[in-house]
Amino acid sequence: MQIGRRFVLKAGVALATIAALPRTLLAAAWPADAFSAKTATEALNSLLGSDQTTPSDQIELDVPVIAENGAVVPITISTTLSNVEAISIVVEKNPRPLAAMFEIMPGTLPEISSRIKMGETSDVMAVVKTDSGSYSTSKQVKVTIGGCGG
Amino acid sequence: MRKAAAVPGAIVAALLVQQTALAGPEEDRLALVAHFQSRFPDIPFAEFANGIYAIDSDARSQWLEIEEFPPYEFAVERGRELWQKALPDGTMLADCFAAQLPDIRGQFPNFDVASGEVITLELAINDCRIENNQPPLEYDSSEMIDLTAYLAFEARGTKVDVRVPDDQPGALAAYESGKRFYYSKRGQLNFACADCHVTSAGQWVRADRLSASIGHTTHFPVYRSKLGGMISLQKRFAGCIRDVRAKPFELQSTQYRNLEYFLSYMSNGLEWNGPGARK
Amino acid sequence: MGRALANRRSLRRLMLITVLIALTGCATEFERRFDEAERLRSEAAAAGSEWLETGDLLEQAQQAASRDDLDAAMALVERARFQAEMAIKQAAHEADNWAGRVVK
Amino acid sequence: MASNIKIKAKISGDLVEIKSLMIHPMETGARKDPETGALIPQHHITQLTFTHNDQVALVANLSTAISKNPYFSYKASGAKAGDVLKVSWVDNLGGTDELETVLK
Repeated sequence: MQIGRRFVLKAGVALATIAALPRTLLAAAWPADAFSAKTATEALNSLLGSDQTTPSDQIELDVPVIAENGAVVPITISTTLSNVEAISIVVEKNPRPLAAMFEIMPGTLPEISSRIKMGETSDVMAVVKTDSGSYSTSKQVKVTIGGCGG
Repeated sequence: MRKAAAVPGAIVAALLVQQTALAGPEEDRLALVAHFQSRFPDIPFAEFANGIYAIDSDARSQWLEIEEFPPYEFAVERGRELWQKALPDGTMLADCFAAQLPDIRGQFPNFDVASGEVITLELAINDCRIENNQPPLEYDSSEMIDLTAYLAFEARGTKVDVRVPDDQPGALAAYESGKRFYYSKRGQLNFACADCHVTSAGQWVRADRLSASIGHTTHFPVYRSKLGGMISLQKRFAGCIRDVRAKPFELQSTQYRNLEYFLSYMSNGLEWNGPGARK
Repeated sequence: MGRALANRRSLRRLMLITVLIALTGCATEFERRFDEAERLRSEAAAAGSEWLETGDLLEQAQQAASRDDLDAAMALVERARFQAEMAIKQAAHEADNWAGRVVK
Repeated sequence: MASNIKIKAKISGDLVEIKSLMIHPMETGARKDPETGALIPQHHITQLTFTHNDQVALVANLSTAISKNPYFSYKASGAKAGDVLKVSWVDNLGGTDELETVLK
């Protein structure tokens, strides 16, 4: 990192470009096409080049059976698959199914938690991309319209 | 009670009426605790401070996930900064309170003999500001919520111990007024607070399960996931009253303060565990 | 006391309305009914028993009247009056019955 | 002012568990302002980056389907006290925030 930066400074050109896009040095750009896809198929095609993923029981997807509140649904994904490059969350019935894509760097364990929004009852798919292919598992989460508390 | 069982019905009824009239706050509280313990025999008393999460395990696990890193922590931090900042004349808010930091939350609500009114934590904070020539805070302003969130956090682990002094008829009257409010049906839907949270606690209303009365006041203010923000106890009162399609009262109205007084007394013996996170 | 005062106030309003009728010859039946409903609403409010929508209904009635949609205005006033009456009855009923619900 | 990002890190052995919470509205763009009825523009974090001692550990690419005031947790190996952990994000409107902390 340090050497790279010094090199750029020495080069003295394209400094503005690099400064404006610092994250391109660190990770891939935000995948706008995949995030704007309206179906899970489109999103996966855009993200992985194929909507075909191998179902895997080596992925653990922890989501509630009935969401207390569709605006805050706790989710944890972990996997024993090796050489994981990315973990994605796809909520099939959301207007834009791709919720998040986590790029797992070397040294980071393939185990992430977050809180997501769900518009309605839907399958939630955890997609794990490794150096040998794409794997997935799904669970349904029921989203109900609240009474008084909701 | 057992003796009464042998007595003819009319006399029993008369005795019961008399008992109602005579029952003091502590009798009320013990009866309510007994009611919930017989309804939920597997739930330890202390757990009622967690509301519906004491009753529903699927909801509880989601709540625990939120509690891993609850959004109210930002409110607590802002509240701490506000608390530690002197008012323009140099007064600290702490100077207005007789108790140590962890005990401030638990001093309220109380009955103030001089004014003849129930004083809540929000009122006390504003009284302090007014005494020091500062404008009072709006009751649902973020500053007020943050301050109460901080004091609630500092009070965690102390026990609710609301007093209705025997020698203060005004205190008992305020308590009774809150109790009457709690048990009176209101609104187009004709529900009393107690219809849901005493009689039907644990049952479903559409997609929600109803929580029990005891423990209702221990954890405010709360972060409501639905709102993506914090709300006060009295704002929650207003929400419930709106839900039964009655017109809500003003925050910190006499009605709400008396209700808070009664309902907080019902939580005596439970731990203060605010601020909380709710759906 | 309060009620006597309110009665006197509405009597005065009634006299005013009578004068208005005499002057304009207009239908102020709406105003009379509106005032009656408003009186009942504030009675319910004083009993701590006002329903959620009653005030809104009266406001909507006034708006309808200002658009000269008298049928709609009358219907709205009627709903508000009904709600206010029910709320007053509810408060009276609860005064006698709340204590019976207290857990013993 | 209090920071708008919070981090909690717990080291156990060689592993560190990092939890992070941040204030952000994560507006979907489909929600209406309750008062004006106007659509509230989309406003969400697009990319969130965690680095350990300047090495990128995790990059989260996000949509509006992440809850308001986002929360993330993950685990990493090879961590020790004194390591510098940095969280930073950029959103679709050009907003940014970051927080640096030293593992204890």
